Amino acid sequence: MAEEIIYKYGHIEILPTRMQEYIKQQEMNEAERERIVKARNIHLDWYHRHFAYEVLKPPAEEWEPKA
Amino acid sequence: MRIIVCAKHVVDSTEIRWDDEHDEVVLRNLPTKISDYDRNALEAAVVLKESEPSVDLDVVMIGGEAALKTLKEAVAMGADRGHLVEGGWDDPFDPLRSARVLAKAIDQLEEPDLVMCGLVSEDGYNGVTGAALAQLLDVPYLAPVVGLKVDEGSLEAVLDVGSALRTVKVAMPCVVAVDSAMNVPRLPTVLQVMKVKGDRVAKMSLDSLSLSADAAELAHAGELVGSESGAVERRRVLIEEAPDEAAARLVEYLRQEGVL
Amino acid sequence: MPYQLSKKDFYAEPLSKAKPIDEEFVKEAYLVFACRHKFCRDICPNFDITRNEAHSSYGFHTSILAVSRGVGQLDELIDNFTYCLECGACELRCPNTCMGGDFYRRSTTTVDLVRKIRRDHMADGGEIKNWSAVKEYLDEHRGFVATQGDLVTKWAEGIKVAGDLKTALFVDFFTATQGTEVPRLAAQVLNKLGVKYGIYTTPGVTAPELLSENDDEWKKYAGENVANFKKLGVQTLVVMNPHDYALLIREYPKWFDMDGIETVFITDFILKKMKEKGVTPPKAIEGKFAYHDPCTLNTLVVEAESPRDLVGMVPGAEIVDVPPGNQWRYCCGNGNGPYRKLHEDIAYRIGQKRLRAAADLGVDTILVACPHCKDQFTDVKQKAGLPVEPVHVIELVAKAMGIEWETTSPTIG
Amino acid sequence: MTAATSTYGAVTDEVVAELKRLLGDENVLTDMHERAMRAFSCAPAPLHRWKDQTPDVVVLPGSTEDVVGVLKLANERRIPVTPRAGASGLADGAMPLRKGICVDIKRMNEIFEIDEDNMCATVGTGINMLKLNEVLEPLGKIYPDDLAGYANAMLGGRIGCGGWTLIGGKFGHIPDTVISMECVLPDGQVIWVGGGGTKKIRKSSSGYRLKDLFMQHQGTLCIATKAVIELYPKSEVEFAGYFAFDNWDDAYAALYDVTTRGFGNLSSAMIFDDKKIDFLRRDDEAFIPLPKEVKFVDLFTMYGLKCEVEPAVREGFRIMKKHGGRYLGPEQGEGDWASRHDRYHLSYHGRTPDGQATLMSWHCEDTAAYHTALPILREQYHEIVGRYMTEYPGVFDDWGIFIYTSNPFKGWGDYLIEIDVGIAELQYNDETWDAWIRMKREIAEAAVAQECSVSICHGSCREGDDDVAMHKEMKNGTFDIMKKIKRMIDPNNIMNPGKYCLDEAYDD
Repeated sequence: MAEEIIYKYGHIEILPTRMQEYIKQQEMNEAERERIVKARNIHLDWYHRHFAYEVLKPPAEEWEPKA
Repeated sequence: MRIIVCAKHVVDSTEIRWDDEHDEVVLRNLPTKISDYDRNALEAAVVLKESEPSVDLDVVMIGGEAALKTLKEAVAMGADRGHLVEGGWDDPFDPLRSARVLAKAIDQLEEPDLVMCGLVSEDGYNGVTGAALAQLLDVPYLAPVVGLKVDEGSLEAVLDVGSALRTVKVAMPCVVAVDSAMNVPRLPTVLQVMKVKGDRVAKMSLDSLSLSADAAELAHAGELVGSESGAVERRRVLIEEAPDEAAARLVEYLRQEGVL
Repeated sequence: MPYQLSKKDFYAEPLSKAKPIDEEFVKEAYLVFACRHKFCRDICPNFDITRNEAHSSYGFHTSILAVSRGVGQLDELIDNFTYCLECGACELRCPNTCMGGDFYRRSTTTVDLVRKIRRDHMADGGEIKNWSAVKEYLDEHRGFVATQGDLVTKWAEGIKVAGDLKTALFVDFFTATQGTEVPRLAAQVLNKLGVKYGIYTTPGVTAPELLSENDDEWKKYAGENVANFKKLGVQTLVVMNPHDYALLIREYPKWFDMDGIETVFITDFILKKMKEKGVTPPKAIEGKFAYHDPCTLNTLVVEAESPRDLVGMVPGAEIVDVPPGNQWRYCCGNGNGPYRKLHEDIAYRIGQKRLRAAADLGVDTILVACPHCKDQFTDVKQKAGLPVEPVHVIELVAKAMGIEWETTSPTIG
Repeated sequence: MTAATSTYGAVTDEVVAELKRLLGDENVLTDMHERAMRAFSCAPAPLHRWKDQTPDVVVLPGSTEDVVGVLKLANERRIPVTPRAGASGLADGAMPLRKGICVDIKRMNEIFEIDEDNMCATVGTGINMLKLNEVLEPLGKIYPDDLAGYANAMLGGRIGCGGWTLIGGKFGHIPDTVISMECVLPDGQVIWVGGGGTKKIRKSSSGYRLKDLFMQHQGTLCIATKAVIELYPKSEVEFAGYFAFDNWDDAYAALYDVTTRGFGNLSSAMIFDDKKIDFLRRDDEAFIPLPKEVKFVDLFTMYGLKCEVEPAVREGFRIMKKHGGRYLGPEQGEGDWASRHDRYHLSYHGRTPDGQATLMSWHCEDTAAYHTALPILREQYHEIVGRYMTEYPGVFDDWGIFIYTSNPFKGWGDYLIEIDVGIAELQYNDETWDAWIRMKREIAEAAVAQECSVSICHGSCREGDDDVAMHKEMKNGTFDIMKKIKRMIDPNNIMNPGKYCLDEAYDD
């Protein structure tokens, strides 16, 4: 089951119709979503630094960085 | 030169609290540490060692398993090694008994030129251990020491006798009790303490000192029959005046109370 | 910055020992229980000391779920709900928030939960151990409300306040009476920068403690504030105490329309003005400092940059930084509510651990951005004899701006 | 009457008073919520039977001496004891099946010694790995026990279940990274087991190798109180490469090639199968989008010195591309890999048959399998779970399969294969719980039929698994010896009774 999702303000979200019956969404605005994404990035960066000093980039011939 | 610092393992007195529910002083599970005054002694010894790297510095401590961490902290401050005399009793408040054990422990180690300790202990506050130790070791005793200088087998100590500073010179070996005014002890980092390896701290049993917990010389001087929280009276005085006048009133009041 | 909003309507319905736990709430409790990985546990500064997992977001939610399954009674749990600093680290670290909160539009709200359980318990006739100390504190603030005009401007005596309330300094009673140096110095820094501002004089009882006791009363004060902001034409609200800031950002928008009012934390505001006016503090303060992220800025609103950046403006000053992600694990021990009044002994140990960590960085001064952190650290430092002096970021900046201010920091002083 | 069936001693007021005397009032917890909280560990559990496995009392020992006191008392009174560390294990090790005393060791989290010269540390078993590594960070050292519960699991539990780590291909797993440990036996005897009779020696030829006996026992033999653990230099670089494949055969062949190539830096290699990718597409796209055409994904990770890893990564790319793998880019590698501890625990992942989000708990059935068994087990596991999904719609959900390297220090040979099942745990009743046990048993039996082991990382002491593991997998004498050892060390069957079918040790 690969689900349809919605893109909004640069965020990806579950289709609200999937959260109608058993478990419901709460009121949440754009600022709150920004806070969550920011916290996630802080957290993931932290994890990378935790296990090794540097995350190696793929070999240049294998991957063109997006402009 | 060899220095032995005697450091006491005590509970952190800032964390002792009265448990209203069970009506008791809670001493369990309190963080433990080196008695603050002994940290001054240790600091003074480490400073001597820093100026003269040939100084060999040992720390002796009495206590159970929990004292190991405290002893490691003492070593982390800059001692070469620590010796833990495994006590075998609970009551830490008998200075004569402590002195007898420490004297026996020091006998077992290579003879020191200088034995140092804090002027008093943070928990017992007797101020007796150092003097008793000097007597048992049959060496001179100097206290309260606020300055130290070592010179070719003799020691020059500055003693703070309240209204005056006196400088005294004695031949070593001797025992000095350090006043807290002498220095600000260094704080080893948590990591430095953890990095003190097990082989730098050795355990000594009472048996190995030809002592046992129930030997006559270690008999209880007295028995603890109770403790209660010391009453602290707080007064609230509210001064409601314009700032300038209030400040003057406050100063006057503090003078009256003998605070200023 | 637009306001944050993370509101669950079913929180409004009180829980009571007299009735079964509502199914919505059972699911709410289950959502944290079901993770079972308890990422909320080891990040909790309280758990770090007590090592009792009941005192964690996992513990709070699980105990409620247990009651819903017939194990124990709701009113037996209350003691557990005192072991929360309301720092928000657990709810941010919870995968339900951090990894999927934005996707599902539903996040873990432990701070709200703890406050709700406390007030529902008291509304149900229950008592909370040591709550009298909290009540006394709130009563003191209620008393201030009667005389507030005087108190909330007294700190500014001798300082020229020349502007109108378009830009309003929001100074609460705690800061106005116990953390006076922060608004005093901030106001003088703003004067030096040539920024015009007024002082908002009717903050009401802002203490987050009130949310654990009576949210209607809290809403009354907050509502009055919002009405006043609008009436007085406040456009920019410059907040001195991050406890207020977190409430203004997180709680106010749940109940009131904050459109048209920009809420800015003081460090952010000064930084912005310095940049706008191209001003760099003229006096160098050479030194290395630790910086403590207050939970109210870091975990609760995830704005950790401005105090750091402001320190960065001071020539010579350098932060030996512990990244904000690591600092999710720290609290000064005061917490963002009644914690220190309920658990003085644990608060002390948390503070000791934090200050000790700062000392291990080899600094003599820890910069803070919260008057409550400073208050707590000052106590802890004195009691524990640790060689690290707490200093507010604003004090450092004021000194660098040439404003005379005596500090006990060996480096800054 | 046998020891297994006779009545256990009750936790009376007198017992509680004695525990309080030993540990202090504040470390003996009798409130219902304190006990209820410690009824479960991490796996989907019978919530409808919560009361049946709530311990009678919880103790929080602070030292080896405290544990000795508690175990002596429990042994004397014949009271069941369940050790509890992080309680994030998926095999129910910390579930107190016979109630009694829960020994929660979280206070024993001291770091006693960091010995950089000999690259090891001595720690209390209540320590969490992430916290430990934060302390080690300034030294440039790391303890590489990297499990899904990295942020919350504790060393004692890791020893108890003989844990497995995500990067064990380079660093080894718990039996390799724990050098020695102090254990308290049920009669209060304290022993230290390691290489021979030493604490810091890794490999010795002295005597029986008892370290292995006191590891993976799930709390049925002792409580580990201290351990000496390996320190590694923190890696200069990490690399995680994700490659998309169109079909199983190519993904499987690429896994074989990359794991048998002989890399010294290969920390892990894995396959996400098609059902797993579908599952991840439900919502993990919130931060790691996967193109629609991706069916299977292979991952390899490398840690170590930059001068070693850089050329090795090139070789890894060559192997993956040879089998048709398409590199998914650094965002995928960085985002997914960094969130490896967190991303699977959202119970919103569950879906009802009509696509509604529902609350389901994550459960993994993990098997230790050799390479050639992987395709067979993959098909069988999906078939088993699919059958139960049809029979109990909305209760179970197939969350796909991971395959993972698991041989310590080398990529080949042994693999972990796990099928993850979403379970509507809140809706459990006796019937669905029973269905769940049957499903687990079928999965375990399928594994044993292929000469594989019931578990590689979580443990095989759960209801449903344990009888298959003990009676079928270990039928060639191993379980008989286990029973003899159990009875010898724990004559009163107080240590975590009910686990590993060890009650049978007391059937006279």
